[in-house]
Amino acid sequence: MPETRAITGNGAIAEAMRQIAPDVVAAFPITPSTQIIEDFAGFVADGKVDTELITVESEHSAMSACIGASAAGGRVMTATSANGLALMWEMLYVAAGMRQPILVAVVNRALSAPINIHCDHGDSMGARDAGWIQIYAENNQQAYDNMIMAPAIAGHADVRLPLMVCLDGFIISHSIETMQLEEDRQVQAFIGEHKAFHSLLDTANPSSWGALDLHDYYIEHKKAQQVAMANAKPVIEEVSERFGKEFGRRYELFESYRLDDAERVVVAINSVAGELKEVIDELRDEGEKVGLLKIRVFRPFPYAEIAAALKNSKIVTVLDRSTSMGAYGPLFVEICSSLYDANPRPMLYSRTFGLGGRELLLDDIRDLFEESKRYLNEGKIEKTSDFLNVRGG
Amino acid sequence: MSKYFEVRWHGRGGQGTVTGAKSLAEAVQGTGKCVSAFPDYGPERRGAPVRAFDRFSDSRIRIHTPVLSPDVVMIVDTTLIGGKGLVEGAGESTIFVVNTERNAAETKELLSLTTQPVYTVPANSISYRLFKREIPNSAMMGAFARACPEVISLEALVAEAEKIFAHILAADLVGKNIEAIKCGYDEVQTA
Amino acid sequence: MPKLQEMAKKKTAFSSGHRLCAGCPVPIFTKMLTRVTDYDIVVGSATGCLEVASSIFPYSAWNVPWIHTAFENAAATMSGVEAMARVRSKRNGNAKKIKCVAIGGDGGTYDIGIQALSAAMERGHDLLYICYDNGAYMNTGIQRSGATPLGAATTTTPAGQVIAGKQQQRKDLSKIMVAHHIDYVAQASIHDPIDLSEKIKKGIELDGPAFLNILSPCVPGWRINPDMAVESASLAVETCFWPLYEVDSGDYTVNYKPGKKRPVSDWLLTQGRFRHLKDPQWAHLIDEFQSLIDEQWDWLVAQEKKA
Amino acid sequence: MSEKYGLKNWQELALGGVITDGGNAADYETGTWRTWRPLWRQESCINCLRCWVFCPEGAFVLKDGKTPAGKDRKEIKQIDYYYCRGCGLCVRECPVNKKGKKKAIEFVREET
Repeated sequence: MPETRAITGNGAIAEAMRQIAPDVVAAFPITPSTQIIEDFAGFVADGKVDTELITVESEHSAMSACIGASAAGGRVMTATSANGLALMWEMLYVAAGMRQPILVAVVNRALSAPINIHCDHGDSMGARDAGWIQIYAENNQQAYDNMIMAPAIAGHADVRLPLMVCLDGFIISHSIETMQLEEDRQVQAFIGEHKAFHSLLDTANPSSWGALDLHDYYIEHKKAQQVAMANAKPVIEEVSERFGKEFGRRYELFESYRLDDAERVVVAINSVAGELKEVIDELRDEGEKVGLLKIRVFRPFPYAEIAAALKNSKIVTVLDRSTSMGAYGPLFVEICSSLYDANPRPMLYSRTFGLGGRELLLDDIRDLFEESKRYLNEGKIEKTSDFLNVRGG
Repeated sequence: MSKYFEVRWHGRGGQGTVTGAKSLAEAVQGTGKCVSAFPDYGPERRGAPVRAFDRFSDSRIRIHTPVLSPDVVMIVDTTLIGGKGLVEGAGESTIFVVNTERNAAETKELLSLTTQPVYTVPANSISYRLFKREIPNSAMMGAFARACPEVISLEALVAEAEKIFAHILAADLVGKNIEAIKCGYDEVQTA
Repeated sequence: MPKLQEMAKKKTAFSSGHRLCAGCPVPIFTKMLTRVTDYDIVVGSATGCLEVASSIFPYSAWNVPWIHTAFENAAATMSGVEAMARVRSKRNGNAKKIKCVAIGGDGGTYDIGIQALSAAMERGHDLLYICYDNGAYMNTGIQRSGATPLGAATTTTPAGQVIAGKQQQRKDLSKIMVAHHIDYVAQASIHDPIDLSEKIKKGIELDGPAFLNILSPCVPGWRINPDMAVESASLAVETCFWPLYEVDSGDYTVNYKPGKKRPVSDWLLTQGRFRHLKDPQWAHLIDEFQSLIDEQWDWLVAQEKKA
Repeated sequence: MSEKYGLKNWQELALGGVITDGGNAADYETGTWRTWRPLWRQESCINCLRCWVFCPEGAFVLKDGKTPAGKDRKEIKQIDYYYCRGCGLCVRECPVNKKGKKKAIEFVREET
């Protein structure tokens, strides 16, 4: 029987890992993702899951061991945050280039310096070009659901790419929320068998992994990777649909919340969507045509689908929870790209919020919608890009 | 207050305040409500003031922001009184549940409260009696049930707590914690 | 015991057609990997000469399953492979046991890879780590490493007017590995194929972590002729710069003791990288080098006596 | 371009840059690097296999043979010049050569 439980986001991810029952997990603790591996180590110690847990000495080695185990034919997972993900950086590209469907729970946290343990998306956004599928979650339920869908997406024959399930540090990872945990048997049936290819343990057919690839082949391998990423889009839709049929919770590449007739739209990622929905409902009650487009899949980025979803919008506010120094926020850049060909093209501007865990309260969100109303009425955007809730303006 | 019933806990690192908020949420969850619970995380360690929050609702809880206008304030350590933020955002009918040996009227005065109902419970002495040490959580939960029966009844709290504690505690401690909940409930004074 | 005749009957792990430098002695040991044992093996390489030259896409010289992921992590990558091999054994008791071998140069082992190596050994993976020590980052064009000997000229420690090559003595990685209390640590040299093959066999076949440090002269890096690698390695052993020894469950055995220890200058001055030491102003460096070797050799022999 | 060099299109490559036929470097000719050529003399060879074990190219080809006492053994058959890079290690390390009277492996300049 599915079980309704109040459980932390990290706890939910650990439960998903137990149900997926990977062959190998290699991990190193880092706040706020640590509890995932602690809980999972408990499952291993209690014999609830038959996984080889490698407690490595760094995240670089965690990802390296994951790649080794995956190339040896295993289903492989890990979890990390912020500086840990940064230490994996080199190996993220290797995992993707080697087409290993490794699964990572990224509990989003700000990167140093100054050091900070709280949520922003600087870690996973920095890894957006590493060749990993990135799926984001608004709450504990979505983080769990995304993780359950992850093996089927990453391991799909047309895809074969590593995948990050991203959830907000502390806000989601450490909050207990009411959610539904599905039955082990049903989850395992949904996930299906892991299919390895050219396993290193197939000593009768020796394969060589990680060869030196020069100008005569490198770009062909990169093209194949880009095509696999494009293939991931319909596969994510297909797996999400199957998930909806199986478990009753439906997901798309992004969530459209009261968007159809919305004139003023906010585009955002992860937990802040909850607060946005709350305020949007209030404003709708007051007759305001406001809506939300919440990104779920950031890589591959659904450009055309987003353009279609925003076709009736008049002004779009993009909320980035990370910043690209010397450039616009990563989400804003993608939304601009999506809307370049739109006719008419909505007014567009960018707001960066929440770096290092700075709160964005419901009143702040009301102010945000006030601002977009003013811009729309005046037909002019005052500041294309700005930080929210920062002292000194 | 809107559709969310919100609780704010004030305690010190090491007193089990965060666990108290989480256990209460789990118990309320067991009655069929949607819940969320989360602490205010910082680098603080044992002894530093900490806050934790609960939200209860009949429908899905979407927001993650800290509780600014609490329906209930749980004060686990009275040495925090006079410090920052204990009465912040409290409305006229915000309930205060305080772990103290003082009587309720005195406590109300200490907190400079007027209209707000105050429930006191000697959770530390209950804890000493039962555990020979200071773990006031369970008694505080009992006091919560006394103060807010519309959120959770004593019977429901006891039934849910038994299940929750069975996962994390040895059998004898489960019994003692249930006893602590009941004592907390029984020994409440009001003003 | 793997004599040459017995090894000759078995297939090699490492094919011809690789693109290592002419005269590079590294294949002496890579060709042996499957000739010394009946186990199936999987090999992982750190980035380096061997990795690059053995796997230029679409060609691979590896007749056994092989993986390279990066420079600093051969031990970590193979930890994952080894864990997966254990999963396979757990699921299928009849599956043929697979042994794991990681290989790195001194750059990937002494320096950038030491963290991953140390941790993999501490975790106790069933893994033989082989370092082929040629005393510098040869793959990128001869930059100094933690294994570069005192006084050696490299492109980052050139022999100049006022500084004569590397100013520090090399670190003793084998000793560091002994401190991990693993079952087997050994030093071997490419010039002694019998001793070398026995050590590879032991390292592969024991159940648990093992470390083998192989002296492997580099033709361009040592500035020697392409036919000199074996002779140069032999001189390193005769001068006791590179003692052949093994530490088996903590017990030291010195596998070769030269009848008469030759002066280190016999080895140094046959290599272009030490040519500047012939200048009388640097004579004291040779003396310093000699006393370091004497001290370390005496220490080693004393360890054996203790056992 | 692909036709000219016989290179494969991206669709034809194995996933992740894996080389599925390990050991295929044996197709690659390194003999073109050679400027000096070792010449193996069967009549002087004592079949110690030192050239075989040291040869970095694996260029010494073996065959089945017998010892003078009639025991099975592996013997040198020939040098495979498809691979031999002419480093001269075999020439220098040959124990027959080291004795100096006659040579089991001679070293000669490649003709231009």
